[in-house]
Amino acid sequence: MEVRWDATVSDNSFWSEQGLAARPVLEAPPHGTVEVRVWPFGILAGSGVQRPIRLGLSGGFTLRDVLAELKTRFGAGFLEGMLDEQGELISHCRVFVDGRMIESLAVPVPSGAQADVEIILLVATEGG
Amino acid sequence: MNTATPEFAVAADDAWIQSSCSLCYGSCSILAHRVDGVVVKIEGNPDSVVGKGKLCGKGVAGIMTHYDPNRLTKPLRRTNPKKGLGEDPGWKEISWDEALGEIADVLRKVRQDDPRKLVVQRTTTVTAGRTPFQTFAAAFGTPNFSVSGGGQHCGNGAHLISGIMHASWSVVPDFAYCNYAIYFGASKGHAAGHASCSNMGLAADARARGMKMVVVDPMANFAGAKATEWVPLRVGTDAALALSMAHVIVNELDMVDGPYLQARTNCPYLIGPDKRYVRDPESKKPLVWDTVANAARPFSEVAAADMALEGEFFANGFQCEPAFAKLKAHLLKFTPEWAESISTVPAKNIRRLAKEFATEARIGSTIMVDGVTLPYRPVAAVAFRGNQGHMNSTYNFFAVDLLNQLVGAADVVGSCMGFNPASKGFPETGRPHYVPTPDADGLMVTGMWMGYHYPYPPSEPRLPKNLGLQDLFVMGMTSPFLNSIDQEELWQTFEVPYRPEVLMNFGSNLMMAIGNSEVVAKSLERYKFIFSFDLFLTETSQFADIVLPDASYLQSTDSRSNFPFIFSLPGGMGEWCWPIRQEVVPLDGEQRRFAEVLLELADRVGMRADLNAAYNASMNLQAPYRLEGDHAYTYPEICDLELKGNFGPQRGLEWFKEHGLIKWKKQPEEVYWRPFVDVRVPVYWEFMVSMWEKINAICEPRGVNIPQEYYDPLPDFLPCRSHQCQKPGFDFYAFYYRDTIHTNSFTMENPWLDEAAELDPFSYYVAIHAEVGKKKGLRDGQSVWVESESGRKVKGRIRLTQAVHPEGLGIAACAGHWGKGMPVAKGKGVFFNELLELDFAHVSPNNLNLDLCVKVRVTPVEA
Amino acid sequence: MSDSRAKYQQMLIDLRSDLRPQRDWGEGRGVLLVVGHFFVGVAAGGWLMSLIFASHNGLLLSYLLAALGGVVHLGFLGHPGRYWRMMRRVKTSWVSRGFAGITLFLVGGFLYLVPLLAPTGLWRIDSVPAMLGYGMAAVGMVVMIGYMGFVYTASRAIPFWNSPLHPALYVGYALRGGVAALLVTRALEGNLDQVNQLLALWIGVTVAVTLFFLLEIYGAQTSGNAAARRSVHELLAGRVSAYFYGGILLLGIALPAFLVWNGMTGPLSLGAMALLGVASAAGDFFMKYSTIRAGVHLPLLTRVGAR
Amino acid sequence: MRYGMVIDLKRCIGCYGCQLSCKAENGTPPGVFFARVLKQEEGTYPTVNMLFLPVLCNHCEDPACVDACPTGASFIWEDGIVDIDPDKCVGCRSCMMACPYGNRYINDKPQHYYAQGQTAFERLRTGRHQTEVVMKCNFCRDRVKAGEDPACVANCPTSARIFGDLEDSSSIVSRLIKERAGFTLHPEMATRPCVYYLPT
Repeated sequence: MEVRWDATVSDNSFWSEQGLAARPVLEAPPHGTVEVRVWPFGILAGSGVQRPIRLGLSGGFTLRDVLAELKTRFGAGFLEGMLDEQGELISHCRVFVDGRMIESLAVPVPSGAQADVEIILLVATEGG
Repeated sequence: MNTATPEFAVAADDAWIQSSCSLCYGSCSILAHRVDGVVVKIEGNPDSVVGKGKLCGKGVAGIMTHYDPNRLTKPLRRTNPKKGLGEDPGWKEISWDEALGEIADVLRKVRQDDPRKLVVQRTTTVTAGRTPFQTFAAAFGTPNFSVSGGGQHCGNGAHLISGIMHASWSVVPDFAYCNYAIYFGASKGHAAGHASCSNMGLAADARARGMKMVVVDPMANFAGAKATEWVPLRVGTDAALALSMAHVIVNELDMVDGPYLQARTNCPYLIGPDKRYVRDPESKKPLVWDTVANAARPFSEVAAADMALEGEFFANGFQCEPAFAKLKAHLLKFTPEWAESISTVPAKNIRRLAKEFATEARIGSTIMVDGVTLPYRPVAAVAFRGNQGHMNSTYNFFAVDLLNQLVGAADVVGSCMGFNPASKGFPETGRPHYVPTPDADGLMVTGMWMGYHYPYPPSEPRLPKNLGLQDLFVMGMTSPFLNSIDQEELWQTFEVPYRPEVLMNFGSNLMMAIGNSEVVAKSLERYKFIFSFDLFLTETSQFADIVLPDASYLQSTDSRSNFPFIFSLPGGMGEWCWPIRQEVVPLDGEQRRFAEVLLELADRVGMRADLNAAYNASMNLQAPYRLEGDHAYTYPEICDLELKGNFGPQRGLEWFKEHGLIKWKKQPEEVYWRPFVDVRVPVYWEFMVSMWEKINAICEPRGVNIPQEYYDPLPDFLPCRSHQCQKPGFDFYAFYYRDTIHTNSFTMENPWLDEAAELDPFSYYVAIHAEVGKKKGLRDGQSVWVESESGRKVKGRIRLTQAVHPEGLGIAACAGHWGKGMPVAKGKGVFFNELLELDFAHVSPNNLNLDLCVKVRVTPVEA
Repeated sequence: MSDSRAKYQQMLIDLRSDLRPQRDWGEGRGVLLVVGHFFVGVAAGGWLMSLIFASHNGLLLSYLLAALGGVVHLGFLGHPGRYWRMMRRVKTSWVSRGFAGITLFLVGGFLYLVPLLAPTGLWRIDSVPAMLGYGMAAVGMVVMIGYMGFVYTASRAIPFWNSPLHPALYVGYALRGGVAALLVTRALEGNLDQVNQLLALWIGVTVAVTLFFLLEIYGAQTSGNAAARRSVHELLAGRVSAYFYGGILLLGIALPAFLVWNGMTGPLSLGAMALLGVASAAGDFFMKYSTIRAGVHLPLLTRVGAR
Repeated sequence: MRYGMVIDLKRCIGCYGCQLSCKAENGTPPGVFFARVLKQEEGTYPTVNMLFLPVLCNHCEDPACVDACPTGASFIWEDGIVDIDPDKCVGCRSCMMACPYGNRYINDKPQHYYAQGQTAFERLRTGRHQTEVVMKCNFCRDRVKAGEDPACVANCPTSARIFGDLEDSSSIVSRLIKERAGFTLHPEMATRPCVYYLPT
């Protein structure tokens, strides 16, 4: 087989640059206890929980830890619809940490005395 | 511009306003000329990329829709509690306060009880309705969101597979460079649809340049009329033809783009006897055969050129073959002779078309565009609604795209391409930024999508919680089960724990949009409460409890009249463009804008904080332009934030109202992103194997048979139910096609468009082949009954023509209104959907697409 | 409303058809144009016959018919108040010429008739005004006899009318109408003078007219023009065939021919003579009416299709 | 100066954009079309062509309509545009019988599209047309005078219509007619149309 595809095209690293404002870099994990306020919206708010849910988490934790804490408090059913079989965020579950949209559970929750985590499930399907 | 009209010279108010059309979802950019408060002309906005200053007949005729005296001006409440076909609702005018108060009470109760009992449904015609209604549904907490027609008007197959294979909502030839296009049941560039006006211009330029166009279609109207070669075929057999062409290309001509298949598809992935990837035990990555190391290694560790495409290997304890070898063997059965017997296309033509396509692909060639050297494959096989509106929805579309994949004609110069699947965003802000990315298996995940679940990877089939069962049948997008005759049976079978109670309808005329009216009516009667935002009283709003008078597009403002950018921005080089919609004239009577009504409803229901959060998510609003807490933003304020967030603080709604749109240059790396982004597309749909197992594991114990052949990783030809009809006398395959002059059932009320359709030889007629018709003793213009096997029938007038397959019977558009609320539309054309059964047996068990072809017989109407 | 709705629907159907019938002349108010043409034709022919057969009453009747024809013509116009503009294009327009002819005839006829019928009046029959009037009326009469056929022949949109026989046919019909007018006049006068000459003239003119008509139909049918053939079809078996068979053949030829045969072979009653004239004239009306209504527009697509 | 139009049948897709944009520009009443689109199939199955033929007033050099008009209401401007002065038209319709292209219409009484009466648009745009007179396309002469293309040309999504000066041999219209063998409808009528078609 001839070697190509596409060797004739030089990858000019056009897509490897970070998007400008689109990819905010979150700061390094903090020390000490952070009060995490979780705001479930939409169908997640219907689970009978009081908004916001206040969690105390300490030292360099990620969003995954926040969700684990929620699971402990409210049971696995609470996370239903948020995570896929591999335990990752499904694409129509949107999570904002301090107003920034998060794409992976592995991101650290930023430092400060307080962090706001907003979660909403969007409608999955759409034709048209 | 009609500025020159002398009588306007003295007008006190004389303004040209930049906005967006809404006569179809193409949402082309317009200039509306307002003189003394009256809209006197609508023209295309030459400054915009969307439509490029041109409009189709529908767009220029929008004035008449706006000024239709049959439009609603006051909220109405029904006084007759009985709902049904032919029941007069006994409308009574009520105040907005009363209407919204009652609706909010209902919504509050149902939200407390179970928010999923609310079904939100919108028309596809108004693209700007998508975000507000979808966002409202998310905030409310219901997953039951549907577009009108349940996929009937466009297609689950077309969109989902365009997403899986091209990371966009639809595919088009790269008109500027393509030399040879094959259309399968598509009309891109010749009629309505995504980027319709822009595509019309681009396709015409391509024809003028000499692009050869082969149109595979049972009827030669629109695209077929402009074809260099029309290839008529038996309705619903596209896959047979496409697979046979693939067979010729692979097995007879051996003209595939090997390096492309190695580097950009999963063709080299080793497939085991269980039809699945053979994976590396540690990394779980699919293995390929490294021809240099002579060993199986994870795909990510082997140079593409070293990956074997053929041969039998032993890896990880399994006898295995590369996916391409599987495909090659699989294709052997689709000989042109076999395909001729299925599709009626002569075998020698199939061989010729395959050869022309593969030859024109110029495999291995490159071209320079704007200083960047790129792969050049100037052929495209494209499909759309007609192709995949069948039981075999998935494979009909997949098989056509396979042709592109085989010769490497996918998202490179001149090839079949998705609309703008990669955008680096506005240079000053880098927004909106999206690009396809690889998943763990190296396969492509789209960067932007209309629904919030991406087409790939598919979600896990589960015991359904959605009324449409798309969470079980995960290849489905929209679903006919919100209205099917067997919905209750299905919900019981699958233990759906709740039932729909409230329907929020935005402009959709579902009674005509999906299937036969009897069954749809029953599904609507079951709702406890329906409220509907409408321009007119439609056949569907007759089932509503409250009807709300909507504003027209000329009275509305939207920060996104379109969807960025995979929906209606033309593909290919040129410019990115974000146009807005803004009001040209004020509201009449008590009409209100739907987006603002939704905000008030959210306040009345007490879910403003949820709605704000949902808007943040759906519009991707980032600080400092996000909605905070439960603050009661107005809709223009939300629009302002979205625009500032995307285009900088100085470019809010006011800036856009003045400028109408913003645009910037596309770069070759965005348009032809394929060589620069390391993703593969699945030519072998391995995911279907486990998908079937999971779906079957849920269905089989419940007595629901899901044929495994619909879930094979490689495409096949699977016949429609109509192909199995043996009933004597039923010898036509009736099919529906889109008319260039009409959008769904909506534009039928526009008297200018109605007039044009009256002049058209086909719009309001039943097209059948002239000789066949004459043999049956049918005359041109004669009134006939078209009757389905199950006895459903519609009346229409015959048009005898040479331009249709002898077994085909073509009916245009979504016509045949019977309601009084749209008097211009009433009685015009033929109501095709009345022939369609609406049940599980008539949908694809793979993607829930309702089959649109029906075996019918034609009998004269007795005088 | 419903009337204009029906008209609109018909318009759309017509526009959709390859061979679009013309409906502007001959349908609705357009029938006034046919009536006007009919009156003017009979008037011109009647004037000629009356001069030949020296019938004062015939001249008067012809004059009144011409005046009536003129008025009826105006009734057809969308803007009759602008009638005075209609002589502006005599160089090219047959309508203009016809309008000039009628005007000339009406003025001239007036100048000639007044002293003829009222000898005690303002000017005498041998005065200059009367002589001038005689001449003007004669010229007007010639124009009126001749122009109508050319109006149709010049209508290039309607191939059926384009035949060069059309003017000759209209001349023939004017003469036949003139004979008919005189027959009626004589019948009303109770005057049987020269009746056999009149009947012989009727036969001669009728034979000529019928021959022209058959030739025209044959020509249209064999011209290769689809629109012309459709017109023939409309006439013989289509929309206007009832007028063709009932109006032209039965009323205009068979019935008068029977009466003429009776008159030639025996005495002709005054009533029969009047009936002959009226039936013959009515036949002429239906001939005009049906050929006008059988008009079909030249199709636009054939040329492209032939390429 | 002689204005003319070229319609490229290869580009035209029969979308009715010209017909409708003309209606919007000129506010023509129901049943009146200064621009129309005809469709005709040619050939027999399976070698069938569907021809889309947009038609309009041909603005002939030797217009039969002008010759037939008794009042001078139909006339030719110095730029070659054939027009109708509604103040001079008596409504005799002779021009309609003379035009071999069937592109003249009588506006015989006040009309409107909806049963309820005229819309605000129609009051302003349709209402300005005189009734009981013949009307037709005048190449949007007001637009042309202002330096714009006729509405149908400006709007055509496939750029199938090109407007320009036929007397200028270097104009795009002249060049296209020459290079692509432009033809007119019914040349045998010797009207010398200024609307040319380019073959498919």
